[in-house]
Amino acid sequence: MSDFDKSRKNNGVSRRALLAGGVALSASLFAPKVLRAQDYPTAEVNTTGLAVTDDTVTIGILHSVTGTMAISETGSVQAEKLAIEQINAQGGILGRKIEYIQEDGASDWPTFAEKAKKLLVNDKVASVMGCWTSASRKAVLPVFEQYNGFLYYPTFYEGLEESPNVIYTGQEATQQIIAGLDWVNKEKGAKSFYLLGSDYIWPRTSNKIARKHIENFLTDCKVVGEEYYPLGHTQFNSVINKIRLKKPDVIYAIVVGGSNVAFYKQLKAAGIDMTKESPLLLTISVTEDEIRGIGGENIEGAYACMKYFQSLDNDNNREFVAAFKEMWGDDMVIGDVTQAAYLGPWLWKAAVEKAGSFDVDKVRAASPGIELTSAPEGYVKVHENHHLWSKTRVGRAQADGQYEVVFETADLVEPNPFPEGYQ
Amino acid sequence: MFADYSWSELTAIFAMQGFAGLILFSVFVLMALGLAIIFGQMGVINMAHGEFMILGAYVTYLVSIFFAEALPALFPAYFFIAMILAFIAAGALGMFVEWAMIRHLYKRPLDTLLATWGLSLILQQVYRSVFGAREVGVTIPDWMMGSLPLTDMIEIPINGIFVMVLAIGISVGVYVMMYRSRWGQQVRAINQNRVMAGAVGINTEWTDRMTYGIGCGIAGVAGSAFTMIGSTGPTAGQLYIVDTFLVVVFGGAASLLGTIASAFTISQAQSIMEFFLSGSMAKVLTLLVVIGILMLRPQGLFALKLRK
Amino acid sequence: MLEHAKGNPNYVLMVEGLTVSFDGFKAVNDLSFYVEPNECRVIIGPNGAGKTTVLDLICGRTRATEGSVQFKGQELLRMREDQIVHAGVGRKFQTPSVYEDLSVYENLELSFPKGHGVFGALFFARDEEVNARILEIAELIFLDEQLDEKAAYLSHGQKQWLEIGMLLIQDPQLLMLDEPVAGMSVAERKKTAELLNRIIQDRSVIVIEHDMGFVEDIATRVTVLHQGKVLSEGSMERVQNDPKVIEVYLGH
Amino acid sequence: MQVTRKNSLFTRYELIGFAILAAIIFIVFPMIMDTFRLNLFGKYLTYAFVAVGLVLCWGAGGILSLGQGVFFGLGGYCMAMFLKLEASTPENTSIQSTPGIPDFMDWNQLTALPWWWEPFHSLTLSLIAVIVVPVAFAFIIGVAMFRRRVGGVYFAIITQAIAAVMTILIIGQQGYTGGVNGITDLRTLLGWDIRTDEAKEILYFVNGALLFVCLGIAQYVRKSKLGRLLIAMRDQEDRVRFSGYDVANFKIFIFCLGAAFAAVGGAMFTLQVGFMSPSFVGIVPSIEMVIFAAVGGRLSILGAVYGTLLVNWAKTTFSESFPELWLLGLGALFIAVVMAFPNGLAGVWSEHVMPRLRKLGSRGDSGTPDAAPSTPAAE
Repeated sequence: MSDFDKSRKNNGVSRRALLAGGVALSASLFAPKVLRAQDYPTAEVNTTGLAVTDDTVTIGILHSVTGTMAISETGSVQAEKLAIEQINAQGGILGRKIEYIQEDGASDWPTFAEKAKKLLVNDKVASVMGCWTSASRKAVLPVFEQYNGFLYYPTFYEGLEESPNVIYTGQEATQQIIAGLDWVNKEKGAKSFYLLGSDYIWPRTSNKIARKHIENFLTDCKVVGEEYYPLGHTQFNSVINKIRLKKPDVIYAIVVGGSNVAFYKQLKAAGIDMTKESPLLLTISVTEDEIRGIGGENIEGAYACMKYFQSLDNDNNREFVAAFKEMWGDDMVIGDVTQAAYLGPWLWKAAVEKAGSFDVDKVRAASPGIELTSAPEGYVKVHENHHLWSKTRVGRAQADGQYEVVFETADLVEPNPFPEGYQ
Repeated sequence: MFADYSWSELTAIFAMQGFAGLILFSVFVLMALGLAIIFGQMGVINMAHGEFMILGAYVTYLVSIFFAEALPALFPAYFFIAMILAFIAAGALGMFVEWAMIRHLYKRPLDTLLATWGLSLILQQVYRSVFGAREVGVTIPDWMMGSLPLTDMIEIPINGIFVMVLAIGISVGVYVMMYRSRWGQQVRAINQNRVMAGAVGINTEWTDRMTYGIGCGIAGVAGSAFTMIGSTGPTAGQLYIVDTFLVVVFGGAASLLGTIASAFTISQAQSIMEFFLSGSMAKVLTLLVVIGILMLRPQGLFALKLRK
Repeated sequence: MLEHAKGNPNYVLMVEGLTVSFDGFKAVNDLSFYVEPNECRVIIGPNGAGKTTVLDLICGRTRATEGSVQFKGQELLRMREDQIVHAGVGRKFQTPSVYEDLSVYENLELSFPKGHGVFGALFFARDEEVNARILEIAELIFLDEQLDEKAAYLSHGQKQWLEIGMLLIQDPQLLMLDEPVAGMSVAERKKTAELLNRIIQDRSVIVIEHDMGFVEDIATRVTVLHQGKVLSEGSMERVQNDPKVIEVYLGH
Repeated sequence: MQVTRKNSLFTRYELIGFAILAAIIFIVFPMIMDTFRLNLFGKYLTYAFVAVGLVLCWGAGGILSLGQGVFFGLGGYCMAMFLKLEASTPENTSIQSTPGIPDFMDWNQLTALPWWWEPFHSLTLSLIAVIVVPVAFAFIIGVAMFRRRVGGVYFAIITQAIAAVMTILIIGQQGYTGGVNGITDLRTLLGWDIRTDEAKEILYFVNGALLFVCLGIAQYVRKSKLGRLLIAMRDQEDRVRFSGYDVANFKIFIFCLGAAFAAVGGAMFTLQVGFMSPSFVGIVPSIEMVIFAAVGGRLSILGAVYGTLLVNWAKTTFSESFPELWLLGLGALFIAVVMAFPNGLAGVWSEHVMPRLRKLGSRGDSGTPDAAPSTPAAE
């Protein structure tokens, strides 16, 4: 980590400056100046033997197409391919078209490591868009650090990591959690919370941060229960009884995968009507993608806290949603992670052009401070800790499977993967 | 442990937990009955049992779409038709599988395990290709998703009652079929002595096929019912397989009553432990206790003592 | 009613009050009998009389509900099957049980009473002693020409012999044979009777058999079982003339 | 008539078989593959340890365990714990609130190393644990099950449930085990960087050598009286019992031996891949390992190695180009092996290829004494 600045100080971007920049730049969305390859000779922009030719550059896409995680990762693959196509339509990066090699991680962590190594060692890709679960990221991380690859990782995750070889385009836990808890506390007057999750690191770490925040930073608030169920668990009647008994103001749910469907269906069947908000349900794990399996009618009225909803009302997003549906079909829905995956190629493009080189070291050096005004979620900026400054939003689930945005933070929230006071 | 709660709360806890346990019990019974018939009566290990359940779930999904589009007036009742079709679809597939695969393997029970595992992989991929990798959302008629408030603490989910009634109904049906019908007699005769049964004029081939088909058909109905409480996706069937096998083995493979008793024991144990422990630990403990008891009493709870 | 005094130390086997019930059905009911050294005891009785069950009880294959089985002063009912074998009781099953995938030689070798522990078996060596003993037994059971053949290829009668040979190589004091001549040709039966008569020289044998001619050839004493109980006992002649026996068995 | 019957460790054909496999693993693969592919095949070969163990338990002994992943995982975890402690020096982990403990413990608010991690500071103790922990666990399972004569299908289902419990336990106790992520980011073994290309190559050869040690042991066991007893037990368990053997002990032994093989494979996996995770402990990998053995031929230890290599190679190749076809293919493979080729590759070889080769051979050279005994596959 010697070449990597670990300082995590606030670089103090004011809201006004951001808004001004955002408006100015979004006008030029998708129509930047075209760079010509001959201005950037291959020998100069690629000194480390990456797969860069005079008119192409190859990157890797590494997600699960098969296995249990395929359900979640499909959207990310689609978003990344859309971004690549759009970039190529604009003339590519440094005048070079992006080509991609897609590998299947097969929902199996060693396979991820194996394929990551193949992409870096055999294919010499210039960067990789990929991974979804923390476990797959942890598996490929040593590979990326050893072979000095560069990974854009799209999922909101538990934090506690800042690798020089990864740009985290999703939110880390504090970004996603704190604003939402503040909001339910202030707007809904919530005082007691029941924390619930699938049993693995992301829900546990997230709930830990939530608990610290509730107990130490919110006044008179308390956690009345905390509970974890194995991945794939399908019977939630016991925990629903406990919730009923404890009468919390908020059920804070981080259930994932197939368990999600079971949980919300059983919650509804047990007579807990989320539209009545008593208790209110706040989740950070259900995107529009998941609602398709759960059924909008079963989750209507629940709140989700994340940085992006498909229903966001801005020009960038409208264009993005239209382009996505055109490419992948009208019945597609777009969740938070899908949008974050879409940012990956664009952030990389910006960093490469800023660096004037595909070399990983130069791209890394250029990355902090990269701004993207064209992001569907709005203006984002890369922090020195390789995470993104982003807004956090709360959405309310509708019967049609979309979220209605009911709140967004005024400012960008600073990423803080090693939050002090929360560990 | 009890100090935090008032007396009336405790009463409510036990009432609700008891009911949650009963729902879990019904779920286990539905999962296990089909398997108990196939495993107990035919000695075949059907690792694709979960996939037959999911077939039932997908059939329900298709029927729900059909009714929503073509016959919206009858939508509240579509579920009953879906269950019948799920039974037919899973049963037909089961009979086909028996004909194509299982009948060649009756003397090699461990091999049926591998072959049906292969079948489960194939079915998963077929589901994925046809319905997509994502879970599908099955819309349940509104009347089935509500609950009946008994007191302000106790509410009874209607889908829970539905699952229970279904479990009881199918159990009774299977009982009548196995122990009160001529067909059941034939199945049990074959189970005891295949050659003799054939010699006295029982069509063993056809009886086997029917037995397998009915076992799979019940799995299909279970899957159809589970769309109310669980997810429907290509790999969702695998979530059930360990629990299902343990219920059947724990009950004593050849005994229908054993299966039901074992479903009751395991579900109550799990449901009680879930209330006082975290969900993960409750699951681990339940499984460990079941394994432990099986080690002490490998023949299961109910097993006939036979002269070898 | 029995002419033998209880507790006579000269008996090889003393079965007393032996009872087993399967879900209430008493397959063997308060059975007692005694076997002397060098005796060939034949147990006969109609189907379902409990003959095979008696052998199962003695060798530990089925657990008795009540009673006692003493073999040379040791209580067998409390011992594991392999311990019973090591005590000197050998048992041949009704259907020939040989290892079909192994050769005759290997079948006999596995029965050789050495290397019965895990590590004993792992480091067992085919020395001259083993080899000599196998050849000796093979000759005795008329299979010295078939030593390298897979047991699966033997005739039914030869499999029966092989199984007897597998018992003989352990040199048991009590040999229990369940229908040793079933499925044999006349010539084979004669040879088997000859074999058994030779075997009896230095041990006791319990045989279950239906073939009366064969029984006559070999029996020292005969016990008739009926519904799990002793119906009659004594020499062949005496049993044959017992009216009770004629009624339930021979009369059929 | 032959008077003495030699019981040699290898027949001529078996010796040739071993030599060919050795040549493939030690000469051909290193010659034609770059380090990346070689490392990949090294990873496949670690599964071959499990498959060889399964041939002994299942093919020879009739004991089908659907929980071999547990032993593979335990072996791997023991190795990973040592490597993780070595990687977690106070300097490397200075960013943590408690430096000097593995990172995942720090994330889970552990402030001190659990006592049962302490022995894994020592390589010797760790290597002992790699074998002893899984074998002890197998021994407990074996005693409990085989003493009560649980066998066949019941054994398979119970071992499967044990695999499920183990996975939930490892994932649930993430503060002590690394949870679903596993133990990751392993770097050095006694200061030797295991991530470099030379290290990977050396580990490949160590792995190959260990595999041959296991194959040698397996071959010895099969050729010993114990091996013949296993076959005898599989076919006539009662006869063996009434020949004076305590059948349970033999089953326990072979099950423990299979567990030990799997554990060595797991430890080598950790070294070569650089991490260990609960995804190898569960039901799916355990059943996949059974299919490796089945494809190779459940009766042939060499076949098991070929089967493992073939299935994994196919998985890598096909899942790259036709991810959808792959699952269908794998499913069909399961069914085909069971229905059409119950003895797997080795069966095809000994039933179809060998007889023809022999026919060709016997024209020139008739009646060598070794020609009569069958290949390992046919036994």
